[in-house]
Amino acid sequence: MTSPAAPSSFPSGLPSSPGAHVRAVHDDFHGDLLEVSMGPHHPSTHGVFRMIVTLDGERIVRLKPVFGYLHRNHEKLGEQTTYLASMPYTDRLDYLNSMTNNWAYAIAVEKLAGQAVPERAEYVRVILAELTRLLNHTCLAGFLLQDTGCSGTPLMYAFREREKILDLFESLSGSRMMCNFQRFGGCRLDPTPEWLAAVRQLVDGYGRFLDEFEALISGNEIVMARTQGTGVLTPALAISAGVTGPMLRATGVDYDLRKVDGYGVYPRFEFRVPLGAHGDTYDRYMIRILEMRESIQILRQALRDLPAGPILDPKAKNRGFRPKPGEAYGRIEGPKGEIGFYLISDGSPNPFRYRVRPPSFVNLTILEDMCLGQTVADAVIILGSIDIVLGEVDR
Amino acid sequence: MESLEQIRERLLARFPDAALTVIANPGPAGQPSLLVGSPHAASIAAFLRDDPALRLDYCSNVTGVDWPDREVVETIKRTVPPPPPAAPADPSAPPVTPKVIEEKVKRHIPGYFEVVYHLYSMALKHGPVILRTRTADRTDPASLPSLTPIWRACEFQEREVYDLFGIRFTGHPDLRRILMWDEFKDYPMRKDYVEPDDYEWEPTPHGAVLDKARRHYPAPPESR
Amino acid sequence: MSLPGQLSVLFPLASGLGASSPLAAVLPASDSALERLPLTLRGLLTGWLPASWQWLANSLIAIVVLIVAFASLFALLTLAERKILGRVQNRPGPNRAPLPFLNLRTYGLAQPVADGVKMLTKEDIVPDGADRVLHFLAPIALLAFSILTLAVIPYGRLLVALDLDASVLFFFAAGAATELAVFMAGWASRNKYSLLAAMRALAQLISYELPLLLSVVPVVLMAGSLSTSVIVERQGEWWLGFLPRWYVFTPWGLAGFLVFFVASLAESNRSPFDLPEAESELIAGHLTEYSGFKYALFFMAEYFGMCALCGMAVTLFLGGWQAPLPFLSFIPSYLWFAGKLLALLGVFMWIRASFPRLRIDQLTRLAWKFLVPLALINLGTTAFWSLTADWAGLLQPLRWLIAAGLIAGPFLLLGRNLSKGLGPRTYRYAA
Amino acid sequence: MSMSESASTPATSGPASQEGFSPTQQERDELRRHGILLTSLEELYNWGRSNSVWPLNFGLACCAIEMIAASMARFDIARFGSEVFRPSPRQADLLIVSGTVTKKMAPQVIRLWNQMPEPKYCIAMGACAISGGPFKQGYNVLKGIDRYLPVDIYIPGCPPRPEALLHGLMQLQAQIRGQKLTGPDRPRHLRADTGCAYPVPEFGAHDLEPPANPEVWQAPSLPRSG
Repeated sequence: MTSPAAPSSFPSGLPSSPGAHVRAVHDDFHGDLLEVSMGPHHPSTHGVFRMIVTLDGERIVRLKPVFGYLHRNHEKLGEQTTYLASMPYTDRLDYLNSMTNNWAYAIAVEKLAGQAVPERAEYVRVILAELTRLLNHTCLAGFLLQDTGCSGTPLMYAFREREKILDLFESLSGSRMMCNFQRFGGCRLDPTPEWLAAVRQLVDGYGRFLDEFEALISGNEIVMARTQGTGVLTPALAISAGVTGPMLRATGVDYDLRKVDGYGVYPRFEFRVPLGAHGDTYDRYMIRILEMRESIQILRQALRDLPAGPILDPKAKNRGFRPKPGEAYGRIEGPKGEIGFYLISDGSPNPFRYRVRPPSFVNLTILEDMCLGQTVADAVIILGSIDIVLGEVDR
Repeated sequence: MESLEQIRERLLARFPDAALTVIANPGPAGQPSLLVGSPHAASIAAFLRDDPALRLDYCSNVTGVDWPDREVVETIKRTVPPPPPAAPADPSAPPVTPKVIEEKVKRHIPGYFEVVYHLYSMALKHGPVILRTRTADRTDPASLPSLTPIWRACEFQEREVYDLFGIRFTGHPDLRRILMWDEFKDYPMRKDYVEPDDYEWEPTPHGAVLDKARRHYPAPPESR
Repeated sequence: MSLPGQLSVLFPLASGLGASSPLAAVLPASDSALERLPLTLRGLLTGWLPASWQWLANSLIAIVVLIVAFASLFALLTLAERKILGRVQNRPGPNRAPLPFLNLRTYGLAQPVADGVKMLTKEDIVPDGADRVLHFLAPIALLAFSILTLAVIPYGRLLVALDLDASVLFFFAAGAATELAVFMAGWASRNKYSLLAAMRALAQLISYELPLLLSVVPVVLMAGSLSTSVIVERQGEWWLGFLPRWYVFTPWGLAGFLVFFVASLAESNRSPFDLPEAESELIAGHLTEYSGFKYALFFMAEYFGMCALCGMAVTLFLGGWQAPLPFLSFIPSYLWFAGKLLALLGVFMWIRASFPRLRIDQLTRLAWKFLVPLALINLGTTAFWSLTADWAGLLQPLRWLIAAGLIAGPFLLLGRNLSKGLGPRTYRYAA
Repeated sequence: MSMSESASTPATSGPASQEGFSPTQQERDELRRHGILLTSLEELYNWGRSNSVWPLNFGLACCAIEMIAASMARFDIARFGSEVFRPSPRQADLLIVSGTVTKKMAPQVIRLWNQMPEPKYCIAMGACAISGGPFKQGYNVLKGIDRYLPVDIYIPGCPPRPEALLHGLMQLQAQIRGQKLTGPDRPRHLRADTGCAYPVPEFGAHDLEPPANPEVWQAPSLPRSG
């Protein structure tokens, strides 16, 4: 513990040095406690995340997350390069959802520079964002069940659908995962009618996949026994801790930026926002399943109403781009929650300050609160239900 | 939602001795912010959270900004009074118009650290209200009040600001390094941070990289 | 016609199959040559030895054959498991490894061989500060106990390595000792995950030992013997001349079989009860610090244990080596046993590919609040079944009804209690 | 020896077929076609370990998702016998460094490598693991895992496609099959002069200390003046 500013009033006097590995602690708790370091290499921490867990038997009496094992200096690099050059880096923030990261960044820059976006581009962005939401939520369901101990079977079927969506992304942007597709004032390329037909086909088949997935999993007794009542989060704590996305809505708070901010062309679509009542892991899982069904509705409407026109604002200037001095905070409803970009321009080609508001990092704030009193096995699925991607948590 | 000026008026009525300044945003985003003096920051934040008209219960984004010392060259328009007529004025002559000249003035702005909070309301679904707090200068230890007791969402984000900018938050329950390791001494997001020189030659014509190479290899190695 | 009384005391088996049985005509009068094939082969090997040495030589051959047969079955099972998992998951599974030296791809059949070669040649690591002796002994102990359990299972009409009077007791005594080995492994590794796994393993194995044993008691009660051979013989009759009288086809037998099956899933650390080596929670549990061939031994012991428990389930409830239909009796009994064993193992793998894992408290709750009471009630039901053995005519369906009700009622009640508060939910949408 | 001569391929006429017979792979294949099996313990050993490469269940960043994708149904790394992703380094043969290695993570990666039993292999998957990739200029990013570990296979890409990982795995298998267990280029675990444990760097005040393992990696010198 070398940090000079840590006050002694904080309940944790744990060493945070990664060199200090597991050891037993004897302090004010009764009985012997076992301190276990889960991560940074652990099969179910979803990357290089570390939790220092203090156990009383199997019960968790303390849990301290440790971050930074994937701190790739995204913000510093963003300040060292031009506005456009940061776009591919945003792909690698939350590497499951490059399309929504792109969009959030594009929205922030468009706000900063007062850039208009053609209508067709707005529709294409909605289509891509909702496809990304399908992809993310499907993968999440698979990973969550993997954490409960399925031998990979649900994950395999989730990835089967993921591959179909990635095929679409690849045929549109040229890359499976790192699409780098949005530009300031529109999109990079115009989707062809064949591509749109392929999307239509995927959307039509997705409901069937969800039905099958749900029939096999949502009613499974073991899944229900493991997830119902574990990791309960109260709405008040969720709001105070800045939790966003499906996790917040699972506690019953109605806050969806697609409705609240109404960015893009979302106000034109009819869709509902599912809300949970218990705030437990099962609700978090089910809210995502229900959101996917709403996404399918949005996709149907967007594909139906897609207007003709330019995909990129002809007045948009992506190279040699120098916005006027000022600042802007742009945010969208990413699959994991509110993803925002805060930019300060000083008139130069590089942003003076480039900040990412990562949803999964902020959502992790309440990890300890949700895990206290639960068992190790629960901590694993609670973490899984938060839906973190370390590229975004550590940036 | 009320405008930021109205909020400021109400805050001043409540906290008469608070230092509150509305910082305009010159860009097209139209997101002005409210600069709050350190002593009242926590109570003002609590007021903003609990006020029934505002209910800013959700602190979305917390970030630090490092403003180094800068020289700003400002163009100031100045009206030069017409020179006093040397000869008795010819009443028939046209009146001398005052002359407007532009001159460039260098202004030194001392550096400071700034923490920006983006506040929204989940209950009333409005926002953002942007709060800023500033240190007086860039000398260490820089210290600002923590808003974690008001919004739990600030906990990790303020730790991150501490880690990367070196701003100590007084009142933060668990202020430790979060992204870098504990033995690390620098604050890498500061503008004057110099990263360790582990440069490795790479075949690129990129100017910045070549500059770095020159710094790394001060004397060119013997030619082959 | 009937055997003299003296003889029937000496040969309880023979009396069970005595000519007094009305079904004697259905059964083959004498074993076919195919049936006797293993014994013939053994005779060729040891026949030339003096009679006093033959016993020793036969035992040695039995041991070697058991180990070799099950070791090769283990190799096949690892491949089968990966293939079945692949089939369930919509992918081919291992299919590359060419046969050594031939470059012949045979659907990945050589995969276990490659794994074996690699495992044998891996570096063996013992962590600093670990208990070296126990760390070394744990896999050996586990394997030894697993092999012991294999000894008492009758693999065929004439094939049982160790025909004890109390072989069922022997089986469970040896099987219970594996818990010790797992705990040794967890404790000796000096790893916190291993220790947690060892504690889990103890809690789990001891909890499930009880329903496992209790589900066997009805069989012993009905068969009137602790000998596995006798239990199999008792299931060798036919209702109406063609329906096998395996114990699983009675109400108490079915319940007992299900309890036994679930408990044996837990006893062999198989999904959904694979908590001691729960990958997503405890890295690899008690195996975390084992590398190379020691790890392979653990793996092997797990499969041996699985085979033993499946074999016991087949013996106790599924009629052992008996053919399912009278006219199929010409197929040698050991093939029937192997078929049933493989089918049960396949179910194990199918379950592994399908189910998520339980939590440790839910696991023990399932044992103590569901399986143990059910097994006890089943014991009572068996007593009723035994007392009403002479009910005939219209009383026969009544007997079935009462027995089924005695089990089904508590089953539903206990099951509802187990899943209290759980269920599908409905969700509202924001206005 | 006479058999190899009877298989009248041009390769057998070389000096290899004289004393100290050590046939090349082509010669072996040719002999095999004629129904002659030439084998040795070496070949059995290499065959075994090349067909049973179990990776460590260890993901770092973006590439980890593609690594998972490679083990999923469409690409199915199981075909090569490598779907057994072991969570414990003690049972793993292959360390796939899949993604950006930060300076904070580097000591842990090296610890994991040290915990793996020999023979073990390392794949640097993706631009970041090779050189730091797009994040190379970052202050917390290690500029290539080969500064600390001996890497067998480099797979370029950001991230590499799952097919690329499969190709890398096949290359690794070929590399293992070609290894000679005796002689000067025998693998690391059969040599007495190289240890299997690599030094783990310490967290320093500004950087990792040391910034590289000199036994594995030397900084390239600037090949031109300027």
